[in-house]
Amino acid sequence: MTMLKTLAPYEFKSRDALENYKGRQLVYINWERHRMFSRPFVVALTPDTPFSTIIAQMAECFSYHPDWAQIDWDKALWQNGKNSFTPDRNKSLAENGIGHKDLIRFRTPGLDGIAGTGY
Amino acid sequence: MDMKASKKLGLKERYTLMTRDLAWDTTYQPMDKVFPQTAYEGIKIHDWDKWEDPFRLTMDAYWKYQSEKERKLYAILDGFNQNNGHLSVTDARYINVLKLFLGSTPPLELMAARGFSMMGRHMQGAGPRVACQMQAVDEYRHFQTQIHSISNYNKYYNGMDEFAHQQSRMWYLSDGKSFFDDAITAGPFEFMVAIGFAFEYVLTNILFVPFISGAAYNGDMAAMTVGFSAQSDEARHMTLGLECIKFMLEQDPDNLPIVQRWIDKWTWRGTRKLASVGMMMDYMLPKRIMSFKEAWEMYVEENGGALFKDLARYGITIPKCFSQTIEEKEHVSHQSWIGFYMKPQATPFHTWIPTPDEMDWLSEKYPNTFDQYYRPVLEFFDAQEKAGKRFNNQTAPMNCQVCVSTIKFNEPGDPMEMCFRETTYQGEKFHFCSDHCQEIFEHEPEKYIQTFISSHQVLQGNCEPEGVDVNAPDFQPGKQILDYWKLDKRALGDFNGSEDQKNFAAWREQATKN
Amino acid sequence: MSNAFIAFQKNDDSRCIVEAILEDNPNAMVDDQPSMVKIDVPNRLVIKRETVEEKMGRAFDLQELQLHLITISGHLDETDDEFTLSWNS
Amino acid sequence: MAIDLRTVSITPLRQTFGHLARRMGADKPASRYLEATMDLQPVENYHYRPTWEPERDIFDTRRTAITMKDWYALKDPRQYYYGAWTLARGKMQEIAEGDFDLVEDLGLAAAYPAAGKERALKVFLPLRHVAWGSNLNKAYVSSYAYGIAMSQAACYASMDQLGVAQYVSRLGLAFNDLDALAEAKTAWLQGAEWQELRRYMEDVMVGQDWFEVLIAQDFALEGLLYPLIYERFNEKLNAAHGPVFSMLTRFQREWFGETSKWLDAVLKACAADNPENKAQLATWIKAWRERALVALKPVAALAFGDEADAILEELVQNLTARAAKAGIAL
Repeated sequence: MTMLKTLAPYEFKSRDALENYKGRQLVYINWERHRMFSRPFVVALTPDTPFSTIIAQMAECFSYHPDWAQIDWDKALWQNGKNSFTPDRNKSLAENGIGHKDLIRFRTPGLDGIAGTGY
Repeated sequence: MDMKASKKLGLKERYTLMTRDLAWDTTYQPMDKVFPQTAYEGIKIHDWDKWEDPFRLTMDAYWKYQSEKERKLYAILDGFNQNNGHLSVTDARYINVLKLFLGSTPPLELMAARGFSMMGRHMQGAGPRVACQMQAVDEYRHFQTQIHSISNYNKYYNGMDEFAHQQSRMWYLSDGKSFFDDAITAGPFEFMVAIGFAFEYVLTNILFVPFISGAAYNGDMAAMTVGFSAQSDEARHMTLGLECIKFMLEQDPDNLPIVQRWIDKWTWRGTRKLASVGMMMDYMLPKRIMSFKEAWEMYVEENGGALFKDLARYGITIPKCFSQTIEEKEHVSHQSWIGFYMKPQATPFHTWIPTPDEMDWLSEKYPNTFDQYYRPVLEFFDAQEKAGKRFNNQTAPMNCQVCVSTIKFNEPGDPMEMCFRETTYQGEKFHFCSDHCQEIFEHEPEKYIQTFISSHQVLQGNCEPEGVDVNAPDFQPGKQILDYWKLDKRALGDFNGSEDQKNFAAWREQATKN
Repeated sequence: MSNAFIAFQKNDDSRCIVEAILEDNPNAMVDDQPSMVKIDVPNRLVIKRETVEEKMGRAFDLQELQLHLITISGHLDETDDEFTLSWNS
Repeated sequence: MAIDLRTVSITPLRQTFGHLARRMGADKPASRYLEATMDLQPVENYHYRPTWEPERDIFDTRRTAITMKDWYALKDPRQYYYGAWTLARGKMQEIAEGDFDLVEDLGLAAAYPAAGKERALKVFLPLRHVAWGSNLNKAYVSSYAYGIAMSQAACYASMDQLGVAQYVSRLGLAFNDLDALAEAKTAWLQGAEWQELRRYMEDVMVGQDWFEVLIAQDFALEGLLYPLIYERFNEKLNAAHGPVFSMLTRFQREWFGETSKWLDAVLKACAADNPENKAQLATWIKAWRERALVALKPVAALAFGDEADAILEELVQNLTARAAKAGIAL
């Protein structure tokens, strides 16, 4: 239950409500144990964007890391938030069950960053 | 001493006559209309007269001492500027500390001035009201002297010229902005706990004392003078915050859980806000006085520990986040520096990779973490830069919904894993950097769903320079973000190769030759 | 037991104040840092006007401490004659 | 390494901050007042709405009926930033201190004629509470005004009034020690002569529009009260009993002369911005001037007896002239 105390009615919409993105949605992407990139990145995409677009955006950013070229894509593990899932590259975000402000966590077992530091 | 008219009165009695004896309970207008903000937070006050005034400065003494301080301060500033004092700093990397400071600190002092002005109007008790007013006017002093001391640097170095414009726009300044916006939009008692107590008493030492000592150590007389001079007011402010906590706790036992929640919340919010101080101390000062970790131990763990042990008699316990901050002191400065290093095109200050000597210093100061987690990646960056491939992460960040830091901290207990937390409120997901921020959100979700997250606002088309048509068919949000920020291109990029670096070297050379 | 502390900018007046503190607080510990000096005393730190006046050779108002202070720790009590910082634990 | 940095002559990359160069229309050095004031208050991208006023933003122009194309047109002709203000006040307090010392050292207060003392305390000492209320009302202006130009000037004025309340109290202590303060407080709370003035102060305390509070407190009330007490009443006491009262109130006299220049400049700039402002200011001034007159009549009668009405009449005319000079016809 809220503990907010106010002197007058206090109701405001979320600043990041889906409707503010004019047909697009937010998606966050993180490459686990590659903290050189400091934090996940965010993109705004339409729900019918194919998942392959996300992979292309990942490549654009993450390929700076020497581990990127070493990835065994068959062993890669994906999570949407806390839940594991296996994305279909050719299907859309919506079809892959990816909603507004979902966090995609990408794991590459065996690759633990520069000198195994997690970076 | 300035109240000679009545020698037989002691300091306390004199001060009482000169402040609270002036007050009266209104009768033509009801007191709750004159002081409408007293009750709504649920804090119960039965007797305002129980307030103990910590410092007892009447205005004549205040003007006497403050004018003496100001006279000295501006004399030193003038001398420093006339003598090209900026060239006496250790090396030009140091100046980036000032850029970070100018962008992040005076705007917050300004908010403190506003906030304490409001407290100086709304605190019903005459004692706290006067103390808050005095702090308000002091805070004007602080942001103004800070700007005045850095003004001369702005004439010679890039990246400081648009701080006023950038204060509400730059992505990395929105954590500090949200900190003060949060406090000032709360009620008066929460503001006092937030700023007067958690920030001023528990945390500002870690910002100012090392900053000022660092400035002195690096030859910056201007910043040192201003910093020390501001700190001399700080002791007054700290006692006000502590007195306010004690007063609330002594007034009614029902106040304890409210105050405890605020202490938990604001100690954590302050800790997150100060993460960038760590990188300033460990990475940006060419000559270092002490590590962030050591400063944290001295000023927060020991001093804060003493404080909370003392407040235990009221039932106050150590803030929940304390153990996490102790774990994080080994990490945050490194994680922050990496976060900024990778954005050379998005800050008005330069970043760089520490020299080998400096890395050895970091190894020595951080024996548990630096070599194991951070040295290899920094050495990788260094090699890449030397090969002409300086790191530049062009993506937009994910931020915590509460503290608005980029989500870059590790899972407690596992420095290799990122820490993510999320919750759903009214059908929408919200993300946090930590359990503590999640808890703050869940206590008051109506407030935190409003957070202005810069990267999101860019994607909504809300961060465009004047004149951009967001409805044009070829509109691409964020394409002109440098213009929206008014970010001077000369201020961007690595320190190596920067105009600052070249100019400083050339000007120094001029000074050593005829 | 916790330490009460006080820190001053280094200058001629504060040198006298520090001397006075050392005289009146036998357990005081001095920590020298660039341009500042910090003094810790277990539990209770007192500054006595009389002792400071002796060191300075002139009249001294304890409120003049305002000019040189950098930071403090502990509950403050200030009278015409003594400036005290203490912890109750 | 001994290097003589003074000999280095280097050309600056820029003369001032970007926001000041844009405002001045050129990249040239800016005064410390401008650096400390202009365009510093946040104007956008606030995170949260206030829990104490959810319908407004943290900084919001809608907290007054006055509108301005540029809120920083309400500049302070004294160019007071904190340093300039506190240096000016430091000097004034030094003089005041000298005056209080002199009066004490020479036993001037003790030697002041009893009749003069009684009169002074009766008319003057309850004003310590008026100054205290003024401090509160000015704090309101500094809390909700838009733009640093206004908020800082109001903050300084608020602290000034705390100082005034303390100087008034000290005069009381000098003349009759603690009893004087207690009697004055009783008079303020219960004395018939003071109730209209107290009502006025309390009504201003619940004002919502910060600019109206400024008009009511600083222009209408103080614009009559200060000349009444610190000029007319002062002259009267001087003529009858010598200059001691005058010496011990010098701070207030100087303060009013100086602060009026600020307020008049603010009103002038505000009225010049648009005709609606001009009309609004006139409405407020007329309304509060009438009320201030009611509030001050009994006090004036206490001070001047039969002459009170004529004196007030003259002061009202002076106030009207001040408004006219600011471009506000009443």
